[in-house]
Amino acid sequence: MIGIPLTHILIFSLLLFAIGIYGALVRRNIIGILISIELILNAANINLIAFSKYTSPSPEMGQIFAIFVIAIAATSAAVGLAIVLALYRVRKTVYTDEVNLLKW
Amino acid sequence: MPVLEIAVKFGIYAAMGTVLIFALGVVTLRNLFHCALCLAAALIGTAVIYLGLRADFLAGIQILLYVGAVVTLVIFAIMLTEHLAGKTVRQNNSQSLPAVIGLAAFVAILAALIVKTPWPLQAASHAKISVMEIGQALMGTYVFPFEVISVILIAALIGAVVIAKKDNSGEQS
Amino acid sequence: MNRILGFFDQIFVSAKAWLLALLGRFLPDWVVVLASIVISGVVILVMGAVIMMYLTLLERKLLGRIQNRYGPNRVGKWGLLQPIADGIKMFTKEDIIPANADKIIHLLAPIVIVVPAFMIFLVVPFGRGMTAANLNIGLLYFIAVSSVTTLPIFMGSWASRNKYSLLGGMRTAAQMISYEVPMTLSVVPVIMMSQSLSTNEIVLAQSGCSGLHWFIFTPWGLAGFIVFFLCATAECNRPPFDLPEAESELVAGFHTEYSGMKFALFYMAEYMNAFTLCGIAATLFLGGWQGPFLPSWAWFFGKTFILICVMIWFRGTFPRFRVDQLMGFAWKFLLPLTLINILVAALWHFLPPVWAWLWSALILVISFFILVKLNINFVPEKRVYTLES
Amino acid sequence: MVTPDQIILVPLLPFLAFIVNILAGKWLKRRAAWLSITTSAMACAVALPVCWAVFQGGHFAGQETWLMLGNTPLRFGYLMDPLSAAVLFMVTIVGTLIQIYAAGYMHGDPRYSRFFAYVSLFMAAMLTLVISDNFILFFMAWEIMGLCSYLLIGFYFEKDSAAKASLKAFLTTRVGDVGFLIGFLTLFAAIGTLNFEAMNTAMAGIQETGPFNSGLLIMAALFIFCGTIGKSAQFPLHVWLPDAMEGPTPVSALIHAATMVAAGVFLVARSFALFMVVPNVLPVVTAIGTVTAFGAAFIALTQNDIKRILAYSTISQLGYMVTALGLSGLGAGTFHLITHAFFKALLFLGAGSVIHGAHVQDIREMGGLYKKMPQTAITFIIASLALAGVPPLSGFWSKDEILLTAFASGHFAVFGILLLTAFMTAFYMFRLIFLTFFGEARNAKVHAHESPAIMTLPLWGLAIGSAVLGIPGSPFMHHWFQNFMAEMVHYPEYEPSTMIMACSIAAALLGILLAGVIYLKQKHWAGAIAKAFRPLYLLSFNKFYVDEFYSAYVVKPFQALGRKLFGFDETVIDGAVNNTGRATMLLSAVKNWIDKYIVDGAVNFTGTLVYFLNSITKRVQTGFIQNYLLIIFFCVLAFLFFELKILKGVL
Repeated sequence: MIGIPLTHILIFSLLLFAIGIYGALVRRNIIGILISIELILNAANINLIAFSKYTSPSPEMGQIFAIFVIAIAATSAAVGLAIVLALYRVRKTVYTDEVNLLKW
Repeated sequence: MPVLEIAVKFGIYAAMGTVLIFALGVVTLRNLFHCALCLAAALIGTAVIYLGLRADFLAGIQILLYVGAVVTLVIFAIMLTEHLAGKTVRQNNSQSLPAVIGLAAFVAILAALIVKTPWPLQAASHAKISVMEIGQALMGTYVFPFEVISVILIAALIGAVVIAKKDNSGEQS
Repeated sequence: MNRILGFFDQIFVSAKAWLLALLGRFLPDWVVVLASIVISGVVILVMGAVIMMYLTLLERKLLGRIQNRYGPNRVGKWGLLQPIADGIKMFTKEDIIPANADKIIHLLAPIVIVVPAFMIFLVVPFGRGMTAANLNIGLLYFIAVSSVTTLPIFMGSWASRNKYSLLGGMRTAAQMISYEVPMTLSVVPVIMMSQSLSTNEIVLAQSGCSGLHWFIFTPWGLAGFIVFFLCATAECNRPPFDLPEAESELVAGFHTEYSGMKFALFYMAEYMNAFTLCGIAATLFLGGWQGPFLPSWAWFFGKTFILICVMIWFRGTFPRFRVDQLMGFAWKFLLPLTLINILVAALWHFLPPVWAWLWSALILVISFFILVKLNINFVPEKRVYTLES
Repeated sequence: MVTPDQIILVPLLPFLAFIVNILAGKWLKRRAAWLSITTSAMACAVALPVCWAVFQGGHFAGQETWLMLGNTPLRFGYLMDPLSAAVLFMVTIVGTLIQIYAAGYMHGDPRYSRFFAYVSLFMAAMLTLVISDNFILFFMAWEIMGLCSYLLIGFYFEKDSAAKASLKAFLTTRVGDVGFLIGFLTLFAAIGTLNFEAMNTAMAGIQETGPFNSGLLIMAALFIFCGTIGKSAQFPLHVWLPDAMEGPTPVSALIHAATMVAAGVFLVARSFALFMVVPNVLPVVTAIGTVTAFGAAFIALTQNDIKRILAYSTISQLGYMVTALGLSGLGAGTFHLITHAFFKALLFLGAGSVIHGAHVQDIREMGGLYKKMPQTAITFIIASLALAGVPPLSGFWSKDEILLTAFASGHFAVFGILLLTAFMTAFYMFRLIFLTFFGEARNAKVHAHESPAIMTLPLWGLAIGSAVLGIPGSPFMHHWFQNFMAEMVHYPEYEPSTMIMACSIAAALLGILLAGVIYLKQKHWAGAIAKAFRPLYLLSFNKFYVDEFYSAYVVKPFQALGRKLFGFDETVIDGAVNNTGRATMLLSAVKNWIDKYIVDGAVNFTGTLVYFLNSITKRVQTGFIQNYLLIIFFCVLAFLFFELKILKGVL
């Protein structure tokens, strides 16, 4: 048995998640937001692993879902960054507060 | 060997701490390139935690995909969009304060929830989950999501290429 | 005879076991475990450094021979002390940091690049029972760790604040990411056949026919080996895939702004990568330490040495690729070939031996020719660069 | 040999053609047409033997469970009863002929293969609809047809008017479609099945035991009839059909004359058992049908665009069919549906041939085309005679049957209107013919030429159909068709009456004669009549102002308001304001529809209110994505908080 209680892992991932959300909320750079989202996904992954390790009868399940999450993260990064590049080409900026056409 | 176990435990806590510090770096540093490197460090730290949780395969995947692919992509994007000189401009917008307050409340609520919930702990087995089990589960029980993921990957690949491609039609006319 | 062979075969293993037993007499268990790790680590560190030093010498000598000259022959007998002289020169050189550089990262990059280079040594099976860490995901570990190498190159190129460095860094990243894909895929048939990710298991899976049942002697193994080896050459940025550090175009690419010890570290990582990649190639396709008569580690080092010589031979023979050729080669030739190779491996598994041979050889040859045909017709679009006034 | 189960091939074959054409269209080029035609002809070859077997008294059905809704299995299947056999017969033949024609007509179009892909998809949907045995499948096919109609009307989407017309058609029919959806869901609530046969059985049971819980059923019938109103372009949703003529002419022939618009009538015929059982719905159907028949014919009198005349004629004839169904004349309505499909398709194809040859659409520009394109002219005249109701062509028998139903069931007012409509039909059709084919050429720039054989051969095929298809329903075959229909659902039948036939013939001949006099001999009469009955003329020429009425709801002062509102949301308010303006103008034109001041006041108030509220709430929309994210986050936080506080008591 691993010596760490589940609660600690959960709180750790909660903090990581919160940091990620903070980044997504306050970063001006879109790439910064994407990075923060990676952190959020990572926190979710840790939770998946921890839960499947501690509470699930079939421990491989969490890993499989984590793999799916990682794949989705990779796709989101690829598409997101492609969008960022396209945006940069058109608007010459990657700052969210300079891309605010869609308002009243 | 209790000493080794303690060492492992300590190692995991240390990894957690490192990850948190680097994660804070990710969201606070002004230089975006440093942020990306911090992200890489945080992700590697997460992989170490996975190792501690006996998820070796996932740790490998984590490093291969996140550090090897995602972070590289991010850095690529940074290099293509930032100017080489990298003037340090303001990186955070004006909503830091409400975000921090909200997050504090969020963390407090969820931490209380985590602490108070009686988790249905199972006696986790010592054995590592072998790659074969994961493979069989992927190809058996979870074959449908697996295929869906592969389709999504293809779609994302093509989509990314199409989006990022320079629009040539305008130049020719 | 067999006992003598066995003794030589296990000479390093027995030495370590003896040492540990000695320690175990008067130290607690966990110290012994720690000591075991430390011993392996020290051996790897020392071996890495030594290998790197003498690879440089080997390369210079061989290149010299290829170019009809002698190569270094002044320092020591046959120039054997040349690497040490080089090392001293490197240590004593001035460490120049560009004024505008990102100092921390400029410092970190060469350190970080050595780490994965050493870490790969962990899973290389140097001989029977001579794997530092017999991970059951060894191969995945190898792929994952080697993919990290991109990162420090980026760091170095970005931190230098130099156009050539940045270009070199971008090229490296593009090249490494591109070649990682066919490399990983070319390994898949091996995993399918040995049904394991552990490097040890893979070697053991090639143990038939008195240690000569190597994967390279099958059609898919041959194709996989060729692809893997080409990708490996590209991964460690060696000619003819050395665009990222092309002297004539980029003034050495990402390590333009490095000098002294930092440069030496980059150099070291590169040679260590070359060694480990050749070692892994030998492990995966050439039966690793399997082989008759000689001790296992001798077989391993012999095979690796031959592969390194081939790499050097490449360097002495081939001109450098163009960028579009480089990328096109990875995505349009190697990648389809590896995908077909995976299918062929599956076919091999399900067919009776003779038919398997026939069909897989046929499919591979045909697809090879089709791919060559398709690629040869490709002419890159002509670009005109107007001079800016 | 064709077995009944292979009937599912009938829709599948065109669908295959659709897939191949849409995917490999660029490569197929001209071959796209032949693919579509071949599959269509094969569908025809499969369908006709089965139809024949049904005509001999067979009855086929088969179904498979598609999915389970709770405990109710949702079954899809086919149903070949007299009704579907008759319509299937018509659709496959007409569809194939029109596609052959289109292969010539669309020659040289850049989107050739796409056209045939859409047409094939349409065929697949129509055939599915015809052989489907339940409302769900029916509705799906119905919707796909709507889509095809949209795509094909807007086929020349470079033309602004075509794009708008397609949108108009789509949105207008949507109103009916939603009604239809509600209708059959209500029916499901009432009787617990959507299968046609099961519905027929249930209705028969109700008829025996007497009416029960008729509220739901009435609602179901009315809403289902909404679908008919939309699809078959009945008043008040008929406005889309004339505009739909922006599509290529074969499309107009196939979709907007022969088949798709008939689907609405087919729907009523399909659920005829329901309509027979519920009280008070049939009179509504009759009323709408009659109004449509008369109104559309009246409009057609003064139109000048050749295709528009035909479009209004179609609406009018569809009104006839709906009237017949409303008078419980299932046989008469269906019969007219079949015959009308042939001669109306022929008329449209003839019109297309004229347009193809003369490159104008306005009949005032034409004239004397008879000599230049004799084949087109002859077939066109045959079709017109059939439409006008001249014996022994098919239209006479079917129209006569409807008139008979109206007369014999005692609805003399309806009978009178229909007879008048028949007269007007003959008049406007021959006005069209005399202006187009006879007299002297009025525009020297028009150099007409006969169309190629690939276009004229289908014309002849349809002409034969128009000529002889009336026979099965005529007294010569003892009203075989009507009896055949009665096998499915019982409905009252009437003895043929010579008086009615005489009236009908008289009306038709009178109309032709009058047209001849006005447009060939005394040409100044036309203008004189228009001047004498100027209000009526204007009413007809402007299509009863229905379009204007529709395109305008809210009022002109809104334009002033719109300028004020312009700053905050251009698109939404603009559209509303334009509509408002037009509506007001219409109100002043039509004088007494809505109280101007009430509407004005309400609308102004609404606008001001909206403006006022917007000036407050628009601040939320900063265009700054992370603000939104923050708000979302706080919402989640609040949810979390209350959830935990209330339910779990954790905090």
